[in-house]
Amino acid sequence: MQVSVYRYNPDVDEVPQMRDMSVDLPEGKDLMVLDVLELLKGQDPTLSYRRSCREGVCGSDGINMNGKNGLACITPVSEVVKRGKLVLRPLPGLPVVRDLVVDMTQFYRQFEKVQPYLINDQPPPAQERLQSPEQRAELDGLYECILCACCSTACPSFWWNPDKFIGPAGLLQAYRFLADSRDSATAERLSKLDDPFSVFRCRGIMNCVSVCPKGLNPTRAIGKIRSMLLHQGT
Amino acid sequence: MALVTNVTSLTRSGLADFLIQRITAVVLALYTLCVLGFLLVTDNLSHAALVDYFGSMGMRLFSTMAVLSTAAHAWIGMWTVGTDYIRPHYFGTGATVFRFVYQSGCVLILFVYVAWALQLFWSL
Amino acid sequence: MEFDGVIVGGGGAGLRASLQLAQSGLKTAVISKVFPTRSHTVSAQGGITCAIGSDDPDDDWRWHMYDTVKGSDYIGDQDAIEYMCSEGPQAVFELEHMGMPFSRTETGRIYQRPFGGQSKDFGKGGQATRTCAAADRTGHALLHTLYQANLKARTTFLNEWFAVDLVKNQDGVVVGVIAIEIETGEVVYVASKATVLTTGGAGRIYASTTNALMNTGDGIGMALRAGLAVQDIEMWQFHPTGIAGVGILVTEACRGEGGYLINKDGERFMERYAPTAKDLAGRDVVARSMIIELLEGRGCGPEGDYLMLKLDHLGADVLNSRLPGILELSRTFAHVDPIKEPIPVEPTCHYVMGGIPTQVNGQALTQDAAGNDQPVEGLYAAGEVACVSVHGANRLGGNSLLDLIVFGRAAGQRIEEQMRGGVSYRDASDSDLEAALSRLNRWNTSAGGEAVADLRKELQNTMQVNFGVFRTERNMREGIKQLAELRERIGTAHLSDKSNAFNTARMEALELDNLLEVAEATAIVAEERRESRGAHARDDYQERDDDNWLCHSMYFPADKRVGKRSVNFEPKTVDAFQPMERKY
Amino acid sequence: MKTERPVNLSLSPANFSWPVTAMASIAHRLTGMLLFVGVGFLLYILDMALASDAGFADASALLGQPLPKVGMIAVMATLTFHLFAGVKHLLLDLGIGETFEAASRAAWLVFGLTAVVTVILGAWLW
Repeated sequence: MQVSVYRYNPDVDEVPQMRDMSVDLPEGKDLMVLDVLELLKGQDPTLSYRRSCREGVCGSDGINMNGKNGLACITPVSEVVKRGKLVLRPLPGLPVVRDLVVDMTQFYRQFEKVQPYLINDQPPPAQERLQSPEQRAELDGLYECILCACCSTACPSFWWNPDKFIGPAGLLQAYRFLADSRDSATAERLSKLDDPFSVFRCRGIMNCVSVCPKGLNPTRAIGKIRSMLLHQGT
Repeated sequence: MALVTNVTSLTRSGLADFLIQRITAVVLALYTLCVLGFLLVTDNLSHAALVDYFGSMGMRLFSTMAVLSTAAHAWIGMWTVGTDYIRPHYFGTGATVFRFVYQSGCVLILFVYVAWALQLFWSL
Repeated sequence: MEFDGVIVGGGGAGLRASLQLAQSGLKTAVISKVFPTRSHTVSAQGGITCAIGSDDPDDDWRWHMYDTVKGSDYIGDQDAIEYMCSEGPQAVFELEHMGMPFSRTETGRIYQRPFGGQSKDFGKGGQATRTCAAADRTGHALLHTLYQANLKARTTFLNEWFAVDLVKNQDGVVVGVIAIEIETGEVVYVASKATVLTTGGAGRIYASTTNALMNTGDGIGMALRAGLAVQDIEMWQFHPTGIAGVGILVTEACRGEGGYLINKDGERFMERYAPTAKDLAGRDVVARSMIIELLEGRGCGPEGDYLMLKLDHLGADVLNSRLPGILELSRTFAHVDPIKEPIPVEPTCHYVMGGIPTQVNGQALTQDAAGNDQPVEGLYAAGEVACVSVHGANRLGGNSLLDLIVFGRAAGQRIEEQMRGGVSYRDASDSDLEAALSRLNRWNTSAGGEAVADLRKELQNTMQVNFGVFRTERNMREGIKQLAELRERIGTAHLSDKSNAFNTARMEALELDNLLEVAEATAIVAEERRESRGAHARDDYQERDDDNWLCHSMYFPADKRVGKRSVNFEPKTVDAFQPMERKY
Repeated sequence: MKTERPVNLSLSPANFSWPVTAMASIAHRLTGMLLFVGVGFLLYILDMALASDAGFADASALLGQPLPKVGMIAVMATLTFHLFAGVKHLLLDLGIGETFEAASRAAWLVFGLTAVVTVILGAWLW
């Protein structure tokens, strides 16, 4: 199979380029894209990418495969390859450190902006804070985020304003805490989000939903934040 | 304290801009349907029929609303477009200047539209 | 760069330790070779075992302690187990207060599920339900919560920094680490008053493992190269249910929720091996039973090389709400839908019970010539890299996450206490730094030799073949010989890419050194321990030998010698549990 | 080492797969910008037609010519799309059609309806 890989090593390359490599796939077995990367690295140890758990929970190996962002370790080759060719690029919109490795500083900074931790100024009880299964169910579809950045780097609003628009991943986390019955900083959290960029740059185009490897829906979360802002603001 | 501030958005509040854009959208949608409906159902469209239609007090007020809605709606939209694409990444250090020129241009054109339309509808 | 406390490893134990230090106002840094939420704790699924009494208000941490001692096959230190089980509830409630999204019971308390090896009333009251869970993503929920809490506490993170080696000065005091900032390739000496190793496990010494690709035993490797001893390193847990062929973990919670294993005849074979606990016997017991089934020809599939985990009888609702992650993983990696059909599984390397010996407070230990415990000044360890030892010869499911938070916290508290007493930075001489840099320099100047990937593969196969679920003298001798050869070859292997920016080839070379250290220590001690205990099962010595081996093993790297260290039978508040035959 | 890092942002459909929901959104923006100009055109025609009988005749004549007629149809098509896409947006704001599947269907529907309405309006104007 032909694989076209985005290559850039700042030590030697002036500009990035797509380089063709070829790899023999074992018969009758549908490899994951990460397996292909490992085969390629066997041929050329200088190829760089992040990976770790190889089962889709650590969020290291988000890359762009034939145009679509996803996790290399849980994406079967057959699902993305087009006309016998696999095209691998780094996640769009973030500065490339080397090959498929992007600098995620901006992404993490947006995550940190939403105060992604529980705030509750009441002294904690001796045991756990109680939460009904229904209240807990509000967190489903939110807490599972693995911060792989597939969504935010598929989002044009994040490409254009990565410093101002929080992006789908950060907003999903923002809502994860807004929705938590144990969090008491709702008003404070909302007031920080009521500017023309942080939340409202979302145009509902749903690239985030279409690529999320965990099947989460940031667009819905953003909608919920907007309605909370609306309720607070009117 | 908001995470991001920007002085050239319409209201500086994301929520207010958002709401204004939605409300004006509804006004404009209704206005479009009204006018289009009139044009479609009127068999022999004439100058007199047009003046009659747009000259009524109700339509004058509705048109005024639509004109102002257009200005607000378009400003928010065009401002968003400008702050999306006119970035240092593409326009270098001149981006701010260029964005200022672009925004001023938008304001000027919208002002012309509003003045023109108001004069048009209220002089009938 | 100088810090009061440097934590090497950003998983559960590391982040719990750093949180403790950061909250106390000490200058704290976490060095992690991946962004912290990508640490392997994130893959833990089933839960965190702890007697918080939510399922059964009468539950008692002493029962949990009894189970853990029994599960350890009696070489878990009872003072440490006592500490873990009694401190556990507080540590779990703290997690909840930080915002961890536990699943809930109808009354709003933390949801608990049954896990293997759990009992009520010291084994007399039947199966207990003691494992606190956030669906089947407990590790993910826990790790993210701890990272979030660290953001709140403003811990300094050196993310994507790779720790190369400990810096030890002439007095034998650990005074920091040499680390590489992966993004730039810059090599930095990070000086610290206290260095905490929380680098996790080393499952990648085996060809088939549930562990992440980065679980290469970096901390154990660093300790061994620094001349420190490791304890019980022969004790490797094979998880009964890794997805056949790929080794992806399928949590024990599947069996806790009512799933069970079947052979090719559809028989629930665990009823024969463990009549009472059945599929919820200790992991070592279940894994061995599975291998016996396979060896006796009752395996499934054309090759008869795996067994099946049946879940479909639980119904779609239970599976969707309690085991959603397992549904995803099975569909992706085994191409089966557990709602309709069973999952093909096989025992897979999962966890190392052994590691760097420590006191209950996390302080690293070694032995002097006379066999007395000696603290290693400046060095602490917690989590899988450490051997405190609460797991002994076999870890119970759900006890690893508890281990992380209880002993991560303990190490933090201990360091806090010591810093308050006043500790100053201690110098490292140029030659100390040189020593810590030597192997990095070796790789950076290598001009030819074999490729890292090939050698790694060979090492993993050697371990897989010779040090699996069942071990025999002949194979282990062969394995030790092969590892000795591999040491020679790795010593002259080639790093072809010497560039600076995000050089993953260099990381893999450095990791290979660590794999080798862990593998060789495992092999030598495994051969020496002439008995079967817990996860260490020998064909040639099938019985437990309490007369000679009711003790920890100690491996001394300088002369590759195996020594012994006594097990603690002196808990503070309860009577010690005496060794008995272990039946489930 | 260089401090200026490259960015992978080659957005042609060959290098980045755009879901139909994104296409609809981009088209919404594009039609909005076109309408910014189109409003001027509409005002111009309306101004002419409202001025006098003669003006009305002039306007009718102007729209009788092929180029302005095509221009008018284009403005109508643009307006139609912007309107339908706007309605879709409002529904999304109300929490309707938040799943990717529903949003995809809605996007296709907007494109389809626009085509149909454009054909009808075009036939009428012609």
